Amino acid sequence: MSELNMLVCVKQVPDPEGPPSAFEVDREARRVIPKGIPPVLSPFDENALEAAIRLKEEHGGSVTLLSVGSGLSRAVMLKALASGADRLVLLDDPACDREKLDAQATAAVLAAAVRSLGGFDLILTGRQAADTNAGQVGLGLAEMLGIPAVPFARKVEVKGAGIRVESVLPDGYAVYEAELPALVTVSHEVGDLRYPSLMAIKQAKSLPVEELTLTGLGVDPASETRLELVSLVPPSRERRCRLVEADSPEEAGARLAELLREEKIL
Amino acid sequence: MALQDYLRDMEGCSRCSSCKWVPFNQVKSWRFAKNCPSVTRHNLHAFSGSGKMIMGLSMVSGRSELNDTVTEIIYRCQLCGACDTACKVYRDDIDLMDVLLALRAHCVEQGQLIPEHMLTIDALKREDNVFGEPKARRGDWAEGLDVKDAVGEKPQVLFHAGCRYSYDPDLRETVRGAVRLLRSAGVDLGIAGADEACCGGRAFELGYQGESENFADDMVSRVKATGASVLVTACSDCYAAFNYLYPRMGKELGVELYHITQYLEKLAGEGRLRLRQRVPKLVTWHDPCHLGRKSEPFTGEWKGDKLLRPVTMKRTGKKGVYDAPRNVLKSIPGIELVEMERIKGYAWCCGAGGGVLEAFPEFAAWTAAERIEEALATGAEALVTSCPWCLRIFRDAVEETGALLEVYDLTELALVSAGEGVLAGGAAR
Amino acid sequence: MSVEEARREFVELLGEENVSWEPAVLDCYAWQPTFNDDPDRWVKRPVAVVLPSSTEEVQEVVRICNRHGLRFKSFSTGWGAWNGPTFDNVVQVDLRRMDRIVEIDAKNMYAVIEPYVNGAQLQAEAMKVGLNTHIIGAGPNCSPLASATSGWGVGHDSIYMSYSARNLLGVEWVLPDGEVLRLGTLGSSGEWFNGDGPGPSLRGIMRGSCGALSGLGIFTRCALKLYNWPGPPEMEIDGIMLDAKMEVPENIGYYMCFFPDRKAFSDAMYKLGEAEIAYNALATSFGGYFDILTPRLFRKIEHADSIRSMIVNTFKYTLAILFAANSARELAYQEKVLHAIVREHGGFAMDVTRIKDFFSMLFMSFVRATIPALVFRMGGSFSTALDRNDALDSQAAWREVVREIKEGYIRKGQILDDLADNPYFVPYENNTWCHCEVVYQYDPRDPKHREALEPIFLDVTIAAIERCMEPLFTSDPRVRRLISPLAGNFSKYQQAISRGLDPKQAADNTLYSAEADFDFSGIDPQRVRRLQEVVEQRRW
Amino acid sequence: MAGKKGSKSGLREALAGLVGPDAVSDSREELEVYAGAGEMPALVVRPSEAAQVAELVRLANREKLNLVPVSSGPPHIHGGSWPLKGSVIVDLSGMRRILRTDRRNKVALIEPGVTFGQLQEAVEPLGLRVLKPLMPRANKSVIASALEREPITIPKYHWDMNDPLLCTEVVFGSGEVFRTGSAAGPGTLEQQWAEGHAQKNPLGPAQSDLVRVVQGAQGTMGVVTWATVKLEVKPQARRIYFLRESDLGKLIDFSYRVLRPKQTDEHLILNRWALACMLSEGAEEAARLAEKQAPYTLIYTLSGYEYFPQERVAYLEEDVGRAAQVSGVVPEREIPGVPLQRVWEMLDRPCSGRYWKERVRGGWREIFFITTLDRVPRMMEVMGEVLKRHAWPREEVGVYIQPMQLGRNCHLEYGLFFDPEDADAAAKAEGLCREAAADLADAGAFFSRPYGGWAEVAYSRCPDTVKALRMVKDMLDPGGVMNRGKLCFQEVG
Repeated sequence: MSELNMLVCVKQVPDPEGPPSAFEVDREARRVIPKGIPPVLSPFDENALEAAIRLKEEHGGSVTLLSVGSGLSRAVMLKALASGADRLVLLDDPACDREKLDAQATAAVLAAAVRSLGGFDLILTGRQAADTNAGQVGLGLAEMLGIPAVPFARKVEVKGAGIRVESVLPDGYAVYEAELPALVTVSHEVGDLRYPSLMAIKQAKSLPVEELTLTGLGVDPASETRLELVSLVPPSRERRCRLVEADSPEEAGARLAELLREEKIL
Repeated sequence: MALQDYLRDMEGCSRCSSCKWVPFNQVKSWRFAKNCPSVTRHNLHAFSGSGKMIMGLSMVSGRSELNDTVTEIIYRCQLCGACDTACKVYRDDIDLMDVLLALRAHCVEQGQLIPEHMLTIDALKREDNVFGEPKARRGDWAEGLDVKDAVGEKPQVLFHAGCRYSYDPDLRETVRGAVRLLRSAGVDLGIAGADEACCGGRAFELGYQGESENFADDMVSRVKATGASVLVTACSDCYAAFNYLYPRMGKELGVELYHITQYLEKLAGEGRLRLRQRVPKLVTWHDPCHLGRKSEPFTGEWKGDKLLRPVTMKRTGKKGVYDAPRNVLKSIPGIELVEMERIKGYAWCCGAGGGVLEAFPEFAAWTAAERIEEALATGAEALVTSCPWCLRIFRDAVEETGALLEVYDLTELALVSAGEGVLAGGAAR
Repeated sequence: MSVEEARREFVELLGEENVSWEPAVLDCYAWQPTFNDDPDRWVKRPVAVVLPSSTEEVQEVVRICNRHGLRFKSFSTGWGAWNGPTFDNVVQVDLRRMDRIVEIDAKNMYAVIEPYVNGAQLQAEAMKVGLNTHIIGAGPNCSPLASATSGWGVGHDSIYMSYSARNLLGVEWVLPDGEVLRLGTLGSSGEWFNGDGPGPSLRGIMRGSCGALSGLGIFTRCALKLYNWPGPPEMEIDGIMLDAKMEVPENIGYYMCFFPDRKAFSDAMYKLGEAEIAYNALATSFGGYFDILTPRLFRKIEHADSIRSMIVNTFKYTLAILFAANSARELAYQEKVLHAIVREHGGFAMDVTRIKDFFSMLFMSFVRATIPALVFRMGGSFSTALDRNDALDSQAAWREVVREIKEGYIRKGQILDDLADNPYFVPYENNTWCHCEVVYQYDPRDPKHREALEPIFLDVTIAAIERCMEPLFTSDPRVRRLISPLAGNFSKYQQAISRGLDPKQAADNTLYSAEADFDFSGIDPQRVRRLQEVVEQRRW
Repeated sequence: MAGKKGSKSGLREALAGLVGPDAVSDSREELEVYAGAGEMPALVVRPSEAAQVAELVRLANREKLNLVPVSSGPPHIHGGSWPLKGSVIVDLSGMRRILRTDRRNKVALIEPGVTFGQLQEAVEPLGLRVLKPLMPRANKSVIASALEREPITIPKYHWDMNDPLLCTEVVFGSGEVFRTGSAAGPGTLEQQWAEGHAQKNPLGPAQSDLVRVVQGAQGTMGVVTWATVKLEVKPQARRIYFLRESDLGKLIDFSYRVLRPKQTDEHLILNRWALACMLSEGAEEAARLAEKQAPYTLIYTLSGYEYFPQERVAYLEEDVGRAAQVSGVVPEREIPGVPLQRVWEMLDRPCSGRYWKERVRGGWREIFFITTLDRVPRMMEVMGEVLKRHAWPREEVGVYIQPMQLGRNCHLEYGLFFDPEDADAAAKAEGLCREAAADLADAGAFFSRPYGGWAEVAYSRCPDTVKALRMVKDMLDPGGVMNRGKLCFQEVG
């Protein structure tokens, strides 16, 4: 098969590994404000990028990174680019703030971007974004583009003129094959994104970066939005502590099990 | 606190430029009067403590934007804190150091990231150390030492080596010597080995304060798990993290904390450490920033008008660890201590801190070379310090510049004096 | 005008790292909140900042500005609003890289310095050879070259070391057209030891009681008189300011004297001057010390009239006097004279050297003038009412005048309560004449305080004219327009000098030759009338 | 304006209209006194008040006159006031009022004609003393001396080059009246006094010090109509000391040691010939006296003021004695062959009768400039070579070294005395001095007061200064009416 022209859609999110205290909720503005943590690529998107790079290594081709958002970090994107992608396409617009854009609107903007860029054989996305965990954008995008989609990939391979994908199920996996162009949403089982070298990051500055605009794409995210955020509150956490008293560890264990059953935790 | 929360501090700057100089009482010469590596090297006002605050003010006021140039200026700074000490001679209502930290957190939150620092953070997340070396090999340095496994053997004293001592092969003998020294004084000592992790201080200074908190939480639980009642660290960076940053983040280690110089002073005072062998040397002492002004204990956060803040809650740099290492040095027979001009709360930085070594190594080396010159100006044969980061960069600088100066860790000299070692030529490697 | 072209040429001349036009970097030169009575506190943002390292580079920078229709504004250490640009097309020339002490001629008692040497550095080096440098009251962070050539120049060592303008010998001066003018012996033989002549002294157009504040070019090197220092060559001090600990050096005497009333104070001051005994002398009120030493306490006793009155009136006339004697004999003589004079005038003298901690704290604060900057502590900023100096009696009166003005603003909560009586009162040259400025402190972050700055300034200006004084901030175009007609139309001459030396008007010279009107809107019409009245009365 | 434009009689009338007919003269006899070695002036006018001076300058602008201000009585020595042909001499020596003395602030406000003797007489009863140059002639104007930056004999009171001159009123060549220093205004002098001012501050007004460009200008910028001068307290105890030495280096070393801590009052060095001439009535007596003197004598005094004067002198004597010891010199209390009283007079009084330089042989040439004490030996060498070349007896050259600016530099003066009837000697002195000036300047001598031919020597070395000076001249004397042809203003006017 000829070289694959791949597109990986990546989302910039506040580092999900930050401590709970790093996520401050502004109820009034209905926003989560990250404190003291950097933006990162949503981890599943990193997996998608890793999958794409591996395919490129095996079969040649190119990897384009596409990110839509507001206040996108060049550093984060360059690092992603440096991992082994070939070019970067950004749509950075306040209207695309991740707090404003719902899945539908995101997919619509991405679809417009993909149409505008044109010519991709394979589109990869993360299975879901680390901030919303909705998992809708990839499939929505495929729908809008009218191409087949395979979710939850744990392995993506080229097979003949198409692809073969192992898709994670709760108790195993299913194998799908699809013709190209197609879209795959990638799961973490694919493996972590490799670490670029410092040299690669610095050199990535010389790789092509394109900027798209909403007007250029002729898409209005506001009119595509279907979701209304009514309120945003941090989950209330309540801790009640009960000491299990017993004479021996064995007895305490047994008592604890009973209690857990009583509370319907087990 | 976010950058805009420091608005009053930033707009409180009168631009007097005291932040660029050693506190004026202590200016002793033309040559060594400046205190800030950043503005001394780069000259534009923006590089000074004041300049960085004004840039912050400018951005918060919507007059300018954070971009790569501004980010680089913010990070071309060791966060050594000398500006903060100098500023506080005159001001009660500006916490310059906090503004510098907030600026970095702001950069990180805005995704204005320095690539080298991103890698450091990746390394930390992946391997629990700033170098990205394998976690499993963290304890290798202690191989064959007579020391307890802190995990399970319940030592009284937990020895925390820190990332640099754990992985820097050139410093391996130094840290092993420190342990031998403590053991020779009969200290019931344990190390966590592969279970030790980074203190997270570096992440904090790079602006990744959230990531840093994860490490603090982790450290607290690990220390508790060992059951040790005393924590001794040979690393000044870690000491400052434990003594200042952790309380600032609301984390309690729940142990008695010592920097090794303090612990040696205590042991010597109790007669457990006997420094009897003569070490005939004219030496000068370099106060590591993190052992000195930056380790000053956290005394609570003052809410409201800082002009009314009690002096006891103002960080002035005076309460760092300055006397302990000097006392130990002086107790070594044969050692003669000559002071450099910039010492204690107004000491010139070694150059390695604040992520400069990682991102701007040539600037770090220049800063170290400045200090070497200052040390040479005292006529001393040796520069002594007690921080692996300082030690490393000074040894590199001496090698680079060919300066005739030996560089020692305090424990190296103490070890010799305790009759447990010998000095191996120039730099005791 | 081509800013782009000029920037390119600057980079070519100085290298990338010594030129910037990054907005946030430029803002570091536009933030000039001190001595800035514009409530905005920002001054104009320069179009570029450049860092020359030599006289030749300074010349070239100036020539580039001339070629491209830009103006230049230089500064040395850069503290105070007068260092910032006043036009839209200004290149800020930061002289930081010119930081060398070129020479100390210990025999002939002068030092040749570049702009970015500060007072503390020069003093430290001078003391090593038994000499000292005059340090202005603003503190040792300031550039001695700047105060001698371009600014003002009073300090509490002025009784022994004069006023900055009078300490100049040879001067190297890059004129606004890029040519170099070397004053005195420097121009004739390359030596630094004299600054006047041949014939008429060009120091006369270089500066007056105030300098041109970069409005007439850039001073790149100058020779400054140094003075005798009989104290130790290096000071052994532990601590950085209020925590300082030190032994009393040999032949040093330090006294705090208290006088019962203004007459006793003034009479005694005249006598002390004539006795030629002092090394440092600063008269102020006790409140003046304690508001900076214990600002929190002061915030607490605000408006507590009884305590206020006690502090104000008990120790109103305080003189700190320092002796640095050349021998024990001399010190004994100086102390004897001091006691005699103080006693004769009904005062008492406290020997500070005997209160060791207090001495430790104050000694370098005095000798190096590190203490005045503590004036920031109360609220973050201060300003000062100063006038052209003359006989001590006139200055003693000025103190009272400004105290009155301040009281009104303190009552309204528009400046901080420092007990109103806060003079920086120092004699020059063995009290041959005198300086008294009255400090007022405020919090620049408080809009109410900021709003009061202009009215106070106007009040002080009116008061100065009333007392036949030239307000020293004649660098302010508004004051210049008011005062010039009352003082020989000096503005006309300054403008002529500016035109003569600066044909293309490339220097940012607002503070030297521009004139402007006060904005009287919002000012009590009675005060405006009063101003017009005193202006009429004070013509000759 | 009365009188015909351009004609001398018309001019005379016009001037008489300003100052009164008695105050204008064109008598040749009178004019010759002013001519000096210059050309014959056309007229002399003697204003009696400041306002007349201003009018006079304005008239000069209209009539394109050349005004040459003169304040001291004759002889006019240095050439600063030697006129070009046809000049109008403005003789201010008649304006000799002491307008105010102020004991408390130690200052006197005086007119230009006031002489040192006159001022001394006025202030001594107040307990003050006048800062003066060494042995000025009796009719020397205090203001003229200060305007010419003549060095005073007490270096510790010479803080800056313009001392002891403080504030002035000056009529610029433009005819505009200006006041400098704290006299500038706001307020009249009377109003200023009422507010406690005393015109003590020499700086300003504002951002220039125009008094400094009037000083040293030899009358080319304007005419000073009154000025304040700084006075000092008259000591209650005084002692004089002499260091008699052949090694000038030791005296220089001693000078540095005691000038730095401001220990001495009067402080100067004379060679034996200068000392002898100053203390003698003529060359023969001088020759006799000189034989008894050491090659160099440093004269210094120690003083005590109001409080414990004797104790001040006593401790200083010990401290200065220590310095002398270190320098290897021995203070003595007298010099041979001269009663102390005469030395005191030399220090304290202007010359009574004839000017001392005139007394020696009648004629003299001098050469003086500024250098530093440590450069003096080098200057002596240079001068020695010139003397040798011209075969002028070395021992008959007076040397006067006067530290200035608290010891930071010094006035170095050589005096050559000759019989004015002896044309050869006069010509020789003339040539020698011209050559010496050039050689000394090459060696770094600074001719800060460039009279006559020294102007060329001084200004050829500093073209940038010349350019700026001309700019200043154009500003203050746009019509070029003030003392044409002096300094570097040859082309002007």
